[in-house]
Amino acid sequence: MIRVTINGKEYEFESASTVEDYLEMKDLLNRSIAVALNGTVLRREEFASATLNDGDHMEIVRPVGGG
Amino acid sequence: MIRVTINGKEYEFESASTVEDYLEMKDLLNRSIAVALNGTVLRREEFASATLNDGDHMEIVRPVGGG
Amino acid sequence: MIRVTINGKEYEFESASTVEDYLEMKDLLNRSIAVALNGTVLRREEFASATLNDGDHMEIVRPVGGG
Amino acid sequence: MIRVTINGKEYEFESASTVEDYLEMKDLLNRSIAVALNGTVLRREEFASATLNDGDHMEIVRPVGGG
Amino acid sequence: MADELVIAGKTFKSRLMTGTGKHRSVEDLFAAVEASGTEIITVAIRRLNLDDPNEKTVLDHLDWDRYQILPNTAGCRTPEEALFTARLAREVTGSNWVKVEVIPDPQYLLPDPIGTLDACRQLIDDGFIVLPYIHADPVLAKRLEDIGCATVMPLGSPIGSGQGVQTAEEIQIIIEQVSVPVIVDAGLGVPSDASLVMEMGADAVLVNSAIALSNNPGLMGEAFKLGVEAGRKSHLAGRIPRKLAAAASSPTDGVPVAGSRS
Amino acid sequence: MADELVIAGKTFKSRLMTGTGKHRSVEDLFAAVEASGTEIITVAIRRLNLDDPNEKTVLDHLDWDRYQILPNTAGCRTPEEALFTARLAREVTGSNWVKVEVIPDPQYLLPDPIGTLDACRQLIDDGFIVLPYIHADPVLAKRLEDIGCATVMPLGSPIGSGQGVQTAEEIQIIIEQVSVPVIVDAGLGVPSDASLVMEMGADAVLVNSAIALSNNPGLMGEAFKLGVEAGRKSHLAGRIPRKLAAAASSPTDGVPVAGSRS
Amino acid sequence: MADELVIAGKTFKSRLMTGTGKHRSVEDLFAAVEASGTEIITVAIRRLNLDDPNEKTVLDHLDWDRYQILPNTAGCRTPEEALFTARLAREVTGSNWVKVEVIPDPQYLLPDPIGTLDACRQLIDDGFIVLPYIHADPVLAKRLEDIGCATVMPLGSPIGSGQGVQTAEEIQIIIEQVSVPVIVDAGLGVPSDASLVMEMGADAVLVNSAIALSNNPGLMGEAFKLGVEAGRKSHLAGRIPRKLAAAASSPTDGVPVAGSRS
Amino acid sequence: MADELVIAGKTFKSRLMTGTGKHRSVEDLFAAVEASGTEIITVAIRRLNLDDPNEKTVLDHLDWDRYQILPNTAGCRTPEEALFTARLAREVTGSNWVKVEVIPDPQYLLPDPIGTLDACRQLIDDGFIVLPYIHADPVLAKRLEDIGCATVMPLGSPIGSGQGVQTAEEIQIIIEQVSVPVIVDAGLGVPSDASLVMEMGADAVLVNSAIALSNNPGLMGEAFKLGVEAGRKSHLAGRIPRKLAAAASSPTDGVPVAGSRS
Repeated sequence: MIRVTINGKEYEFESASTVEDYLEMKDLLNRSIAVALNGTVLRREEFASATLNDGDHMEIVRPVGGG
Repeated sequence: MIRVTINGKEYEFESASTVEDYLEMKDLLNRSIAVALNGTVLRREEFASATLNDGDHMEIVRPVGGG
Repeated sequence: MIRVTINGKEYEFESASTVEDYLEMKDLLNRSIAVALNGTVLRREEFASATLNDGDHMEIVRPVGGG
Repeated sequence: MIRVTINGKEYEFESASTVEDYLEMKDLLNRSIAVALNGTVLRREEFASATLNDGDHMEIVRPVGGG
Repeated sequence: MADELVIAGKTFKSRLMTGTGKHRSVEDLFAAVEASGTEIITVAIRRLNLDDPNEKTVLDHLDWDRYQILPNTAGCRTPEEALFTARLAREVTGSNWVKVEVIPDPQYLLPDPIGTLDACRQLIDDGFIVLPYIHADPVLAKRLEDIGCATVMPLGSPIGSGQGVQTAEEIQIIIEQVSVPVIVDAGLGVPSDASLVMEMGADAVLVNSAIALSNNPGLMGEAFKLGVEAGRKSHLAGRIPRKLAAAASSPTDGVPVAGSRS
Repeated sequence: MADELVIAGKTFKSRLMTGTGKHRSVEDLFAAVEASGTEIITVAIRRLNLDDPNEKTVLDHLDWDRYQILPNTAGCRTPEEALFTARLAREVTGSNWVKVEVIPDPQYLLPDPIGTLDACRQLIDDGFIVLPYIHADPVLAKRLEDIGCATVMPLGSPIGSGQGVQTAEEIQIIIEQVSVPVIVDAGLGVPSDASLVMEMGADAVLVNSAIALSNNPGLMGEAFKLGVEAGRKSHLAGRIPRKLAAAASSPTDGVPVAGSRS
Repeated sequence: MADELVIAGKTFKSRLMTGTGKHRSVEDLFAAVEASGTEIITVAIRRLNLDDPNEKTVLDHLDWDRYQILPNTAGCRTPEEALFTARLAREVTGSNWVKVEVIPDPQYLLPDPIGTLDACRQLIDDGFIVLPYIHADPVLAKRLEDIGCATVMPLGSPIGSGQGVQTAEEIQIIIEQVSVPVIVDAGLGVPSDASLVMEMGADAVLVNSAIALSNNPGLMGEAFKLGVEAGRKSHLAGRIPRKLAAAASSPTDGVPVAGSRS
Repeated sequence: MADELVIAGKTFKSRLMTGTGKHRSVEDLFAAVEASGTEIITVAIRRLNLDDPNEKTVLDHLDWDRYQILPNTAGCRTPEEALFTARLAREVTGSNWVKVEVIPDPQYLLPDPIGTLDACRQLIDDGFIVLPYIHADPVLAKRLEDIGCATVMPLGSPIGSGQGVQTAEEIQIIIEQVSVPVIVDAGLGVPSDASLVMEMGADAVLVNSAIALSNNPGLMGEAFKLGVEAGRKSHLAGRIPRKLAAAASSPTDGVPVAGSRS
């Protein structure tokens, strides 16, 4: 049982998984988003290799209207 | 019975009288006021001779704070 | 010999003539101008009847660029 | 023969001397001035011990009118 | 429906009136008038030069039928002079429109409120369509509307000074209080001056020196055309209110946070 | 040759950059962006809502290929936060342009000069094209140019305040002293505000709230487009000087005189 | 020799005239009049309340002999009403000075130029010393001087608005063109407003609301006294010219240099 | 209780600081300093002229014990130069107060925000009482307060320009946001400029050129003294709010009516 904070909210997972797995599960893989893991911004090609471990912080962002 | 409008309000009098009589009656003779009768401004010395007749308009004014 | 002031300058003429004669002589009849004789603005149809007499003042104006 | 730059101008001296000697010679010791030697600001009590050597830069300043 | 300017029953698409004075060349005047898209042009009335009666003026080259000609009474110091000039103007231009200027002061060319009201009254009686040039005096503007003037033309700043709009507060009150078209005349130096009064709700502006004496009258004429349209559309669109504090234009929540914090 | 805006080697016809925030509807955003003719639009970077990941934003409807996307770092208070946000922005937008905002003060949203310079230095090292949002401080602007910023973006007044240009004198100095494009950002409320700085020689303006929160964003977007063009053309045409006294726009001699006088 | 204000042959040391209206209490009025050092106070003329003829007004407490009383015609919309009120004022105050107000507009209380000129002409014929309250219209001011007014009193902004001086350019021209004292009246909100016009060369100012409605009328009265004196002395001393560039106030050469450089 | 200015624990009655530069004569300096009532005077540090070491400066005539001496670092372009000059100043004046100027730009003499913050940090570590001269940047002002500066000294406009207060909005924000004394420095041309910022709540002003280069420095010094006091008292008394519409200062009812009407 691992805990990962995503966008400021804590989630629990049965087991460790990759960022790609998570995004696929949430059906976000083809969305225009960006991801940072523990403060480091990931490149798309890093999604598959980056694993979510207990205590990790992940940010998933998108562009929105702004000035 | 005569009617005189004073400062926009109508008043009734038993009989004709002078402006001076009226001011004396109202105890205004020694106050710093000015009087106009039917649109004509009176000088103090005219108070005694000016008579109030039915339908007359009289204005009695004083200085007040102003800018 | 008569003297007429035109646009502020005095001119001498052998004999009295009409405004129309003068304008024709100066080849101004078909120009876009307006004429005033002794302070009175003439209508075009009055040019033929208006005579220039000794001491008259005539103004001949045109539109120019202005703001 | 040593060369010392004082207030941006080069001066020659027979021999090394102290800042105090120099100021005394120029009759500046009791004036309200401040002195820096090679970029270091001196305290008054250091004048006697600070020696002027060949190639040194000295600044001697005073207050003037300013905003 | 179209957004049109109506003066004395006549309809205009352009809200930029231009003067025809001070141009360095006929080409400049043409370029400026063309580019500005103006439909109303002002002219002055002056003595013909009898020593050279055929000398051309810039106006001889304009196609008058394309424009509403608005003669002015520039140079007149009294109501009498204004009346005399207006009548000459009517004869020569065929137009009974007149921009009334009664100006005793040669230095700042500021109009005389009393003389102007007097001249307007007489000109209206004489059948003229009267557009008075005035100081930005709301009470005078109301009086001129009341006697039947077709518009009021308050000044932004002294004629030809290029100082822009020194009278914004007064012009705002005039716009509030009169119902005839308010045309801001005199002193405008750049398109932003024109935009500013149009944004406030002015109906039109009149520009001469700022275009004619620019280094490039054609380009400046176009610039004023755009500025007037910008100001008008802004007025119709409705501006945001002024606030002292700021208001973020990007969302204030959901800002991403580096791992160490959450 | 065309009058174009060049930023970091890219060429643009429009000198009006627009923000995409605060619009009441997608339709409003479309209308505004279309009418404004903008070629550069700013966007913010925010957390995806994981409870409703498919929720659309106004941006999902825009054809991104038509615009230069300029992500901002709005909401960042420190250089670190700005760097983090800029890198996320680069990944998601594919654009390495960034409008740097380092803003510690929530009330007036005024930028931090020290933090901004620091963030810009790091972002330039990291390969970004950097457009910093700054107070109208000429010395800071020069320093930002010196370290390689692509533009400087001085503020007219606080973001979203609609106060217009409270910093005209400083902006004029910045225009004199820096050679990268000067883009006036923040506080513009009406087209005349935009015209004013363009007339002074600014290279472009960025507008968001004044358009998005207008009663009619499409019409206001067009109004700003016209105002920016008006100001630019005025700058190129060359304005007349300001004078204290008046200068008649009609000839001063040759005024007709009624008979009694001559 | 002393720097004195002369109106209609009377000499005054103070250049601050104060109104007596709107005070919350007699104490406030006293404190304000005392602290302001005023020598000329305005009063209004109103109907005596016959239902309570002995009711006191703030004026019953002032020592009239210490001041030049300046009755106004506030509330009058026409020359006729102004004449009537002025004559009543003369009878009751014994003063033949009058501040002429002919104001048809209740919202902005702006004076009528035509009605004011007309009223002034009749009052002068009737032996009054006339001080007209006017819009800042230089041509009107000149005409009022020409018919014999003792001063002109152009407004800074609408009465009681506290907007300050919205008419600086026009007031500057009035100061240039008329030789009777120019007294700026209405709209002044703070001492800097008064200083500003005094620095320009105005001869005096009249203040009422800004003092009477301040939280501390006594202190504000003193503040205006100081501000008027500051402005007057500044005018006499002669201000430095405005420059675009800077000019160092400390010597630019002789800056000390750390040893490494020389 | 007295209304006093407190800087770094020292108490002052006067809120007018004066510079000692640019005076045409010792007499002028004396007259100005006397009349201004100043308690804090600034001085610059310059090389002694070794070719004429006994040459007097205006300062040789002042009684230094009567004033708080505030040396400046005018002429310094970098933090290093400012530190060096400040240390020389401390030795020669015995005062550890310093007005920090780090100014790379010779034309407008605008200060460098980064260099100024850096210099202030080092000077505070070195035991100085630091009064930095800055652009009117509220965020910079807050940062300078946070590191321990005794005051902040935002500019009104470029040094010696006499342009007055071009930065009113920013100064208002600084006054709101910092708790150390806010002293407006540079560009003030007339007392109304000083009154204006004091009315806004500034704690003091520093004036040099406007007094020294006036035609009559003594009289202008007094004028500024009065203007500063006027502004301060006005701030304490509390100004009336600005309104768009007018508010009569005389009662609106009870206006007398000529007989024909009632």
